Order: sequence, then C-alpha cells, then structure tokens
Amino acid sequence: MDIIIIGLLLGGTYALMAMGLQLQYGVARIMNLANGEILVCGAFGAIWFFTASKMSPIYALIFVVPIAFVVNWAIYQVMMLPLVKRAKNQGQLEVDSILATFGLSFIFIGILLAVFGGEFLTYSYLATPFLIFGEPYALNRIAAFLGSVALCAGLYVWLHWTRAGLTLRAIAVNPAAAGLVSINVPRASALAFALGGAVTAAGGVLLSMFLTFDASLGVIFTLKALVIVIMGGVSDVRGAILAAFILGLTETAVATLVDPGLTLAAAYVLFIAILLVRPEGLFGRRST
Amino acid sequence: MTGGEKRNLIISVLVFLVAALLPLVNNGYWLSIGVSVAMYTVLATSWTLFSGPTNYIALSTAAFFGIGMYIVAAFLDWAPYPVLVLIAGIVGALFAAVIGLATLRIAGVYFVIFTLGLAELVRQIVAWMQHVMGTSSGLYVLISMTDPILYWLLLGLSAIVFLVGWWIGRSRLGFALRIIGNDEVVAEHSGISTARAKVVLFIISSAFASLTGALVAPRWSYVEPTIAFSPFLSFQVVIMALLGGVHRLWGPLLGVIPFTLLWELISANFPAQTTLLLGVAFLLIVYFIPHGVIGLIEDMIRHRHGMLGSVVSTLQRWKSGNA
Amino acid sequence: MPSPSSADVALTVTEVFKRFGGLVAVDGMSFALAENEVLGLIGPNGSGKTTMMNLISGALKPSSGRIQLYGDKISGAPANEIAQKGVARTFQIVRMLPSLTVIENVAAGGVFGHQKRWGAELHDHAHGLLRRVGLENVDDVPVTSLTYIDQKRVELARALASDPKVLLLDEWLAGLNPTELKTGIALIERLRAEGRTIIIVEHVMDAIRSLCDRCVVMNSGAKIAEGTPQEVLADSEVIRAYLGDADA
Amino acid sequence: MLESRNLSVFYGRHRAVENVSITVSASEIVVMLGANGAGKSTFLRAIAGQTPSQGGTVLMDGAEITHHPPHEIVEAGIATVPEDRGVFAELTVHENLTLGAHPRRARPHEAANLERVLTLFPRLAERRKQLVRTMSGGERQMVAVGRAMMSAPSILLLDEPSLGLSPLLCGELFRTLRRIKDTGVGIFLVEQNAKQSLAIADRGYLLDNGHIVGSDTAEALSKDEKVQTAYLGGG
Amino acid sequence: MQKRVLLTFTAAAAVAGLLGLGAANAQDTVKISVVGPRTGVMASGAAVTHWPGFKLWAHEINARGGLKLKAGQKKVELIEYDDRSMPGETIKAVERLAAQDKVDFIMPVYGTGYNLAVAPIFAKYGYPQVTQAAVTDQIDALTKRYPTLFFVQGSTTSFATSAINVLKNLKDEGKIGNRVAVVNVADAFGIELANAGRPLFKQAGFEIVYDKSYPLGTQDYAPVIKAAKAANPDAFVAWSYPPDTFGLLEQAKIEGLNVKAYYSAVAVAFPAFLGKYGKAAENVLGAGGIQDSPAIRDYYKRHKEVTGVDADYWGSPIYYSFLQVLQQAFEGVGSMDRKAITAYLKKNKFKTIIGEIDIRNQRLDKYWTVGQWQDGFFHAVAGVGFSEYKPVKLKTGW
Repeated sequence: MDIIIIGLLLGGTYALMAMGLQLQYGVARIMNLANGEILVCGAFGAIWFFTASKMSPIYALIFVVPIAFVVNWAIYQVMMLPLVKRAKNQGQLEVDSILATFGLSFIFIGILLAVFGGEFLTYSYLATPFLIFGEPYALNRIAAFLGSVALCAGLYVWLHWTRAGLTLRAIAVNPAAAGLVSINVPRASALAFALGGAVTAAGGVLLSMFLTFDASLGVIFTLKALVIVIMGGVSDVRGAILAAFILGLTETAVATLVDPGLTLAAAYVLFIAILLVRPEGLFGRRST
Repeated sequence: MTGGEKRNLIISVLVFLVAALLPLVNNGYWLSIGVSVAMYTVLATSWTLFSGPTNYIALSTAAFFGIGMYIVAAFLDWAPYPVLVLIAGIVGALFAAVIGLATLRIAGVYFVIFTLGLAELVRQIVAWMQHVMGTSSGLYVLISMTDPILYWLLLGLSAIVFLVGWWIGRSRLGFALRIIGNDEVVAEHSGISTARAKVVLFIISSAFASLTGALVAPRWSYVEPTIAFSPFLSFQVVIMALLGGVHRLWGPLLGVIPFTLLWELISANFPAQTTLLLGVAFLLIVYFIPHGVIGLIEDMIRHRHGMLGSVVSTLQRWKSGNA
Repeated sequence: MPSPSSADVALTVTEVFKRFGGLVAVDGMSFALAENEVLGLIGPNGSGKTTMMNLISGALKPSSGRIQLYGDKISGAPANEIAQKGVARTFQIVRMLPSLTVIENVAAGGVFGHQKRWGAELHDHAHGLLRRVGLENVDDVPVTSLTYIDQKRVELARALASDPKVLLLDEWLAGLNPTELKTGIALIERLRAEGRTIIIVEHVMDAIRSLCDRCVVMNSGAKIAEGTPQEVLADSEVIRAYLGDADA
Repeated sequence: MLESRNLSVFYGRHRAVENVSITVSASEIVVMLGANGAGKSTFLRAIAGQTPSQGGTVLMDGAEITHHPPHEIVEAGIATVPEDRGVFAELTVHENLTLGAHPRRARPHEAANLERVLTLFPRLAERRKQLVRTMSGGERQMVAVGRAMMSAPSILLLDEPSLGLSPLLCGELFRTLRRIKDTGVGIFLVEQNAKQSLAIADRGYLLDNGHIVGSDTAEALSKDEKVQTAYLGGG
Repeated sequence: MQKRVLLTFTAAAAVAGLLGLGAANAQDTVKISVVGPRTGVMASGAAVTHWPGFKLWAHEINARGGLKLKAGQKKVELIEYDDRSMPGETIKAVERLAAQDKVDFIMPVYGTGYNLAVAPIFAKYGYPQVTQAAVTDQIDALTKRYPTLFFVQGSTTSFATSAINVLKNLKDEGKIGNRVAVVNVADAFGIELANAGRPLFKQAGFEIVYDKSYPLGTQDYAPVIKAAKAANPDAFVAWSYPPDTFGLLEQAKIEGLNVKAYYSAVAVAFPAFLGKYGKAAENVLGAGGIQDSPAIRDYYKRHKEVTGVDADYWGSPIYYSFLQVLQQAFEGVGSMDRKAITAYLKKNKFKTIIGEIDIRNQRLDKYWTVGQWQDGFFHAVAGVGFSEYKPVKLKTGW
C-alpha cells in the first residue's frame, strides 16, 4: 500500500517532467534536449516568487506559464522552423533538432547562471506530513501530485474533446496528411511546442516545492523525460502518463523491496526491457 | 591498390608522422590540446564507423569509455596496466556484442535514447557495485603516464582506427554497409545479414571507446561514476563527428580539430560566459554548416567560392526559407 | 500439382496463409514451380500477389504454411538467408542504391547472395550482366542519372548477379511505355531461353501470354485458377474477378 | 475551375513534370492516364502543394495558388486523396471526418456535409467509433474520400484511387465518384486503370515521361488505338 | 585530400594565432587564475565555496592596495575559467594557464578528482597546489608523488571516524542506544565514506540496522527513510551530497524519523540548509563545522557584503584561511616565485581566521570534521588536532 502511494506520488512527479516533452516531440517532432532547462526555469521562477513574496508558489503559475508559452513559441518560430523547413526527412530533423536544442540548453544554463547564480536554490513549502491510512506523506508532494493529475486530465480532455486538440493529435499521427485537411502544420506545431514548454515550466513550479534546484540540473530532468516519452511511445500522451506512473511504481518497489541503490538502474532496466519487447514504446505503433 | 589509394596512404602516414612530432615541439599547452584532439579523433572516428553507414545515432560512447576506465581503476592492483587496457577493449567488445544483439529491433529516435539510457544504466550499476563490494581503493589510478606517452598511445590508437576503417571500406563488410546505408531492404534481399553487419560494426566501434577510456584513466587519476559516464562525452563525440561529416573516414577528424580549437578559443577568451557562448556557437554550427565541414569544403570546391561565400549563401538560403 | 519431392521442382508453396491483424492477405495458397519454368502470378489489384512474392523472398514471414526451395524449407527464414539459398528478386517500385554507381549497384547482388564473387571476378561478372541487360558505357555513372527503364535493367542485373535458382520479378514491366515494353519482354524472353526459373507478377497481359508457361491466378488472397495463360484467361471466374460486375 | 499552366517540377536536376497544363471544371470528371513513373503523382502532389513546383502557375477560380502551402490549397476548395490515402490511422472514423471539416470554408456546413458523406458511404456510419487502423483497404479509401468531401471542396483530386482495391470495390468507388460529380464537384484523378476510369470520365489527358502527349474526351480516348495498346493491354 | 589537409592546418594556425592574443602581458598586476565548474554536476557546490571565496579574498587585497611584493604593491587580477565539471577541460585549462598564458599563480581547482587530475601539471610547472576542496585517503601516496600538493581538508577516513566518534561518545555516555541506520549516495565521496565507516561502526560497538546506498539524482527519498525508520535506529547517518542532503532531511521530517542523532555529510554546512529548514535544522549534525569566534563572525559579515551570498560553515572559511596563508606566503617571499612559495609553505606557520595553522607536512595538522547547528550557527563538535569542541546536543524532534 505504502509502495503504491509513494509510487503514485513519484509517478505524478515524473508525469510533470515528461508531458511537455511528449507534446513537443509527439506533435512538433522536436526532440527538445533543453526541456530540463525549461523546467529549471519554471522552478527558479517559483523560487524567486516565493522568496520575494512569501506567497504560495502555486501563484507563480500565473506568470510562469504564459511567459514559458511565449518564449517557447518564439523558440519554435525563430530556431526550429528553419530546421523543419530545411529537413528533407524525419531523420534529418531529428539530428538537427537534437543538436540545436543541445546548444539551446547551454544557452539556457548560461542565462540562468547569469541571472540566478550557480548555487542551490530551495525553499520549504507545505513540508508537513499528511496522513493517508495512518501513514505520513509529504503534503507538498501530494499537492504536486494533484497538480499533475489535473494537468494530465486537462491535457487529455483538451486533446480528445476539442477541435484544436484533435488537430494536434492528427499531426502526431500523420503530419503529412494534416496539411490535406487544411491544418496549418507549422502553426499548430508551434502551438504544440509552446504548450509543451508551458506544461514543462508548470511542472517546474510544482516540483520546486520539494526538489532542490541549481542551474546545471536540467540535464537530469531531460534524461528522465526522454526515457519516459520514449518508453510511452512518442505519439500518444497517454503513453507518457502511463510510463511515468509505471516508472514511479517500479522505482519505489525496487527501493523498498530490493535496494534503494538499484532504483535508477531498475528504471533503466525497465526502459530497456520495454523497448526490447515493444520497440516503439507502450503506445507506439510502427508506421504502416 | 590503385595509385590514388597509394598516394592517400602515403599522405596519411606523413600526416601521422608529423602529428607524432608534436610532443617534441611543445610539451605543454599544445600537447594537452593534442591529447584532446587525439582522444576525440579516436572516439569520433570509431563512432562514425558504426553510425556513419547505418545512420544509427548512438549515444553510448560514455558507457564504453567508462567501462574501460573502470576496468583499469578496479583491477590495477591485480594486473599490469597494459594487460588491463587489452582486457578493457575485450570487455567493451563483449558488452557491445550483447547489447548489439539485443537491440537490433530498435531504430530511430528510440535507438538514440536507448543508447543514452544504456550509459546511465551502466553508471548506476557500477556505482551500486562499488558500494556493495566496498572497493574504495579502485577509484585511484596512480600510475605514471606522461602527456607525450599518452599522446603517442592515443595517436597510435587513432592510426589503428583509421586502418580498421580503411580496411572495412575495402572489405565485403564495408560494401555491405554501403548497401545497408542506401536501402536495407535491398541489402537483405541481396543476402546480407544486416543484423550481423551492424553488430560487428557496433562491437568494433565500442571496443575503441573502451580502449580510449582505459588509456585516459591514468591521466585523470581519479575515477568516479559521474565523470566516467558523463553523457556530455557521448554528445560531444556525436557533435564532433556530425560537424566533420560522417560519410568519409577522415570526416570526423575535420570536426574534431576545429571543434576543439573553437571550444578552446571560447573557454580561453570568454571565461565568464563560456557555457552561453558554447551554446551560441553550437547553434551557429547547426544552422550554417548543416552538412558538416566536409559538406562546406565540397560546396566550396563545387561553387568555387570561398568559405565565407559558402556560409553567406547558406545564410541567404536560411533567410529565404525563414521568410 | 506436382509432388514437392519430385526432382525437377524448384519451389513449392504449401497451404500458406498470411494475416495482417484481421485481414487475410494470402489465404491458403499452394502451388509449385518446376525447374526452368516461367510461372505467371496474376490477379487483380490487391489480390495478394505482391504479398505472396514477399513471403517467398522472406520480406514477410507466413502466418502458417510452408515454402520449400528444392525440398529445403525456406519459409520463416530471414530474407538474407533465402537470398543466399538462391532466391533473388526485383521490386514493384524500382529500388536503386542511390549513392552507388551503376556497376556497384549490380555488384551488390553478387557478393553476398547465392553465388558469391569478389574483386576482379565480381567486376567482370557485373560488367557482363550490364551488357546482357543492354547497358553499355554506364558502369561508373551515378545510378540516379539513369532513366526509369535503365534503372529497371540495373535492378534486373542485380537480381541476376548471384546466379539465383529462382528469380522473382514483381511487376518488372510496370511503368514502361509500349516501346520499352517490347524491349523488356525481349529481355525476359532471353532469360527464359537461358533456362532460368522465374516467377513473374504482372498486369501486362501481353507479357503474360508470351512469357509464361503456366499461370496461377489469385483473388482475395486465394488461388482461383491455374493453367496455361490461354486456359486461365478464358476461365469465367478469372474474368469475373478482373472485371467485377460488368458495370464498368 | 482548377487550372494549371505550364507547371513543371524538378527533383534536383531530374525533370519529373514539364509544362503540364490542364483544366478541371465543376461537375466533370477528368482523368490523367500514364504509366508508373510518368509523373502523374508528382503533378498531383504539386497541385496539392505537397511538392514544390519550379515553373508555371496553378489557378483556382482565377486566383493564383502556386506555391501555397497545402492547408491554404484546401481552403481554396481543392481536396486531395493521396495515393497512400493519408488517413489518420490512430484516430477513429468520426475523428477523421471531423478533421476533414477543419477548413474554415467547411465548418458552417459540417453537419450537412457529414450527413452527405454518411449517405454516400453508409458503411462509415456503422463504424464511426472504429480506429481507422483496424479497417480494410477499401474502407480506408472510403474514409479518405469521405474526409475529402467533408471539406466541401469544389475540386476533388484523387491519386490512383483504384490501387489496392478489388474490382468490385473499385467499381463501387467509381460509381460513388460519379455521384459526387453530380453534386457539382469537379473531379481530377490520375490512374493506371485506364479502362474503368475512362468509363466514368468526361475527359482525359495522357502523360508520358513528364509531358502531356494527348488529350481528348474519354470516349475518344478509350477508342484510341494508341491508348489501348499502351494502357489497356490486350486483356 | 592534400588541399583539404592543408586547409585544415591553415585554419588551425589561424585559430592558434587568435588563442595567442588571449594572453595579455602587462605586468602592473599579479595575474591569478581560478579554474572551476560554473556549470555541470560540481557547479552548485563551487558556487557556495569556490567562486565567492576567491572573490572576497581578491576584493579585500585590492581594497587595501594590493599584494605587498618586493617590486611594490600590486593589485590582484583574478581570471576565472569554467571547466564545466569535466576533468578533460580542467586539465586543458590549467595547462593553458601554466604553459601558454604563463600566469603568476594558479589556484587549486574544485573537487577531489579534478585536483588529482591537474596535480601532475602543477607539479611539472612548480605551482603549489593547496587543495581546499579535496578529501582523500591517499594523502601519503599523493603528497609523496607530488611535492607541490597540499591537503587541507583531511582524509575521508578522518571524516568518517570523527562522525562515528561523536556518536560513540553519545552512546558511551548512555544518551543514545547502539542501533544506527546508515545510507549513502552511490557516488565517489559517499561510497568512500560508507566503506570507511562500516568497520569503524563495528569497532565502536554499533549495530548497523540498515545499510543501503541510493543513486545520485534520486528524486524520492520516502522509501529510504521509511525503511530506515522501520529498522528503529537510535542514530541516523547519511553519507550524502548536496541535493540528497536536502531531500533526506525533508523526508525524515515528514516521516517523523525521531532519532536522537541525525548526521548528513555534505551540505548541512550550507547556508541554504538553515535557510530552508530553520528550526528543523537545529541540532542536525553534518560534515564541517566552525569554531565560533569574533573573527569568524566578522568574516561571515564581510563575505555576505562583498559577494552577496552567505558563506558556508565548512569550505568557505577554510578557503579564506588558505588564501590568507597564500597571501602571507606571497608577501613573505616577496615575489610570485613558485618554487620559493612552495618552500615557504613547507617551512612556516600562518595566522588565519581559524587560528594558527601548519601545513609544513603538505597537510593540515588540525581541522574540524563534524559540526552541529545550534542557535543558527554550525558549531564544530569534533575534529582532528584541536583540544576543545562545542558539546554535542541531542536532536529532540523536528
């Protein structure tokens, strides 16, 4: 029971890390290696806000999300679109976008360093126990979990119940055919990329309540998000959510039942095993 | 051997001999750059042996590099260093064989992230084993290895990489790879076991990474998981190779040299904004040298205008594409 | 149907099924191919001919059933092993190796397949094949600069380069204009005269008539007729399958 | 009316289509015949905005649409069914059809169009919740054509619609096309299946090696001996 | 091919020329270089101790007019390079500074592995290397090997020993029981401490009721803390690194891991620790610790004023002390003669904010190893070579 609750809480954390990247890769086809840095930016925004105002960091979402949206939209328009137009095929775009966003992550780190300095930034918020079935759990993690669930659900509903969401799913499934139904693919991709960035930054805000951040930490989140997105299968947001929770449960189970030293090893074993059985991820499909 | 090949061979030997003279000319700063260049030449060229023809972007260099380092660090008390270097190569090859055979079905971006995960997995396991086995002594590699010797060893290793690459290029295996790179279906139907060809190349490529790790270990003196399995190493190798061009054996070399010098230039002259400027330089490379240095040179030769002109025309193309 | 064990049978297909999800693409096909025979595999679009070819060449694995080459089971084996055992093929849409020269494209078929050659021997062999399919003085030209028909010739030469026991031609004549078609048919006729064992998938009925010893007709994945071209083309079921309701 | 004037497409140095001029008016079916590799698909893709063209112009109702991106071309009233059908395999039939009504021009009439499409293809009405991936080739073709019709097009482009269909389904499809034409839509299809397509077409063009080598009424073409030998075969 | 190779060499030569331009040669200042991580895994630690330490020192020297050398008073020009937490970069940067830029002095780099990687270069060029951020058990072998290498932070074993002694004393006084739960981060320093500590706990009569590692980069410590709590320990020891030190403590607080002694290694001494946990930090034990004195209090004040960040209670004052040592050595020698400075360090004792110190044996004779938060100050409660320490208090809940 304990394992399940802790695992779910951790899974919620992972979902926050991965959902934005899922949108960016699944729809806009950009494997964004600067994803972790965007998350760190969101977290820094919340930390700065909390330190300055002493108000709940949740309010930081009000300015972090729109800023992240605009910044990511601009990144797509200025940096990614030329690559998309230049790429002769998907493989070329993948290589180019991996290289470009890797460079972008350096730029983000450089900017964060200049603005916030290099030291650890952390604060304490809702770091109190909350009892579920008599066992204590961190209230801030529960809050982040609820945020994560809300975000996942919101995203899911939006993708499946609105025309705009349907548009994005159509691009994810078959970008070549999307133009045939009058979808402005570059614009919709920019929207997806911006939305993904906003979701990632929102994740950063929620995670800042209990994780410690520094300017160079982004790569850890990027790696985790990549693993989750790939494990889930790149073109379906449900895959990423499922993968995040499977990962959270596995890590917790291994940490509790086997050895905490093997948690991350177990995560990667799981990742590799899933790819060996389903080379296109949990929800992925081989292109027909 | 044709006349052209003979000429190329002679030129290559001369280039290597000239390069080998470096420690005699400068035993300090330029030698340390030379070590860096030689190390990345081995890594990037051997990476290209596999990833060039197959178009599989492998981010597993750090995994094999780290394995090589750790083999030296862990067993230095039990075996002489040269033996350990050989063992490192063999273990790297065996590990690559297992991984290669297991992962043939994985392709595209899945393969990229898979190999990245692989490096992380190895790192986690090594770190955990260090705890369980309680071998804190294995972390230090305190044997003397002067820069000139390391440089010559790495240079020798890169010569071997080039020879292997050259041999592969002339062999049936090389021909098979060119066919695979063009069209895997045709390759299969021509009787080529594409799986075997890829695994063999992956093994060769990975073994060189392990050897490099084993050679560099004494230079770093102290081995810890975060350093030995740094994902940046994998990325840097890929980037250097792509910057040079992966469709020629000597392509990566043309990436390694300018890349190392550019990095050095930035770190030396802009110490406060190194990371930021590296990022900017990176983007400029991606946008304006899209086909690698080789592409740039070939472009130049084709259009008979200078390097600047070529960059300008890329810029124009980019701008018009952007508009 | 000749019994699979008889000595002159090159290829036997026995009760082969291929399902894609719920869709049955090949539905219990059985036929045999005698040595030195040219067999036409015909049928309307979507009847499963190309799937059948892919099953023989190993591009696909049958869901059930058996395919044997001279009594040796090849079904389920990977394409490269089947190629080494002596099955070579061309593709419905011509597949060149774009970064290779013409002669390298041909040589690609002769290194790893049924008969393996290397070095000067391979070069001479490939050169000879190019001449045989009617291509001269283009050995070192990039293959992408060839016309469509010439690329088809290269592909044919590549398939022949391993001296296969069985040659599969998948709509090799498709897309040729009438003049080219004549040349193409003549080329296959020459192969037939050499005594090669060939399966042809084709829509061009003239070619079927003039080239094939025997025809197997497929519809909706199943065999609906077998016999000489004249026989099957007169078969009422075949006519119905091709033309559907006489409405169109 | 759709019109192309001297349209040319090059792949690098390789000329795929050169100086091709055609017209398609409302309520007519025009077929372009040609062998594999003649450039038919390239030409169609160039009109649909999926392949860049290097010379000539494309006009829709007199307005130039050359070099416009695909989504604007749909907006101009040209719907395309590509050779691979271009359906969204991981989405349901209903979602595919809804996406068809994505163009602004089609949204006000979405309900009416859906009604019309489901009348044309009653099969789709039964399977609205089904994932397209699980459907047969013929059903996918219906989804593709149905989806194209959802955009309320003036002109419908089809690339080898008969490919992969059994003769029965093929006949059914062509009958449907004729019904679509009767609603006032102009249809342009490229085909190898000369016999059946000429039977429903009003006019036809012959494309060979990237050039138009003949054009006439469908009736005349189907009697033309050259066409017969080249595309109808003896069978 | 020839042409291309030629071209490459031309380009290389051009870049080489540019690199050369980087080194200026005006000599009205003393050029002192600092290499360290601004980015990468080591960066956050360096941001607390490494960079601000040098900044404060240089600022104060320049404020009083510069280093008093024989050739007159010279201001310090600090040149800082980022090694991005990659040993290869550290090596290149130090080699460049020593061989190419020929700077007057090179400060030690940040991190044990990094310092060892550049030790041969310091030795080759004769620069003294007073490693302020390196902890190793190989001090004897390393100092013998590199005569220019000084260690001032003690050995891994001494840190483990001291921490365990603190607990042993509590046990012997009957204040805590003998059950201890031990966790460690599975990375270099954590592994070394854990491996050194295991036999020591046994010798001290402790029963290790829980002993597990967790990976660097773990994001949820609930399983670790829950299991440790379930083992019902009297004391909890975490051989931890900065991010996990924070995570573990937060979880311990939430789980109510009510041990009487809570020890976590690196980063308890960080100002951010107190900032984040406030009251909960009270009586938490950690690596480092400083003896309270007016000089130290003054140092903390100046540190905050000049660098804008708070100094920590472990590395920062040690950094400052050894910069004071170097300053005295520079001025004692009267020039930037590397060999003379090294010799000077091996001959003299120095006065610093942490008292009089002696590194004549290439290592520090006395240093603090364990600290405890008491009333907002991280007091030293154990160490090597000192006679008096602040008494240890028991942790009484969160």
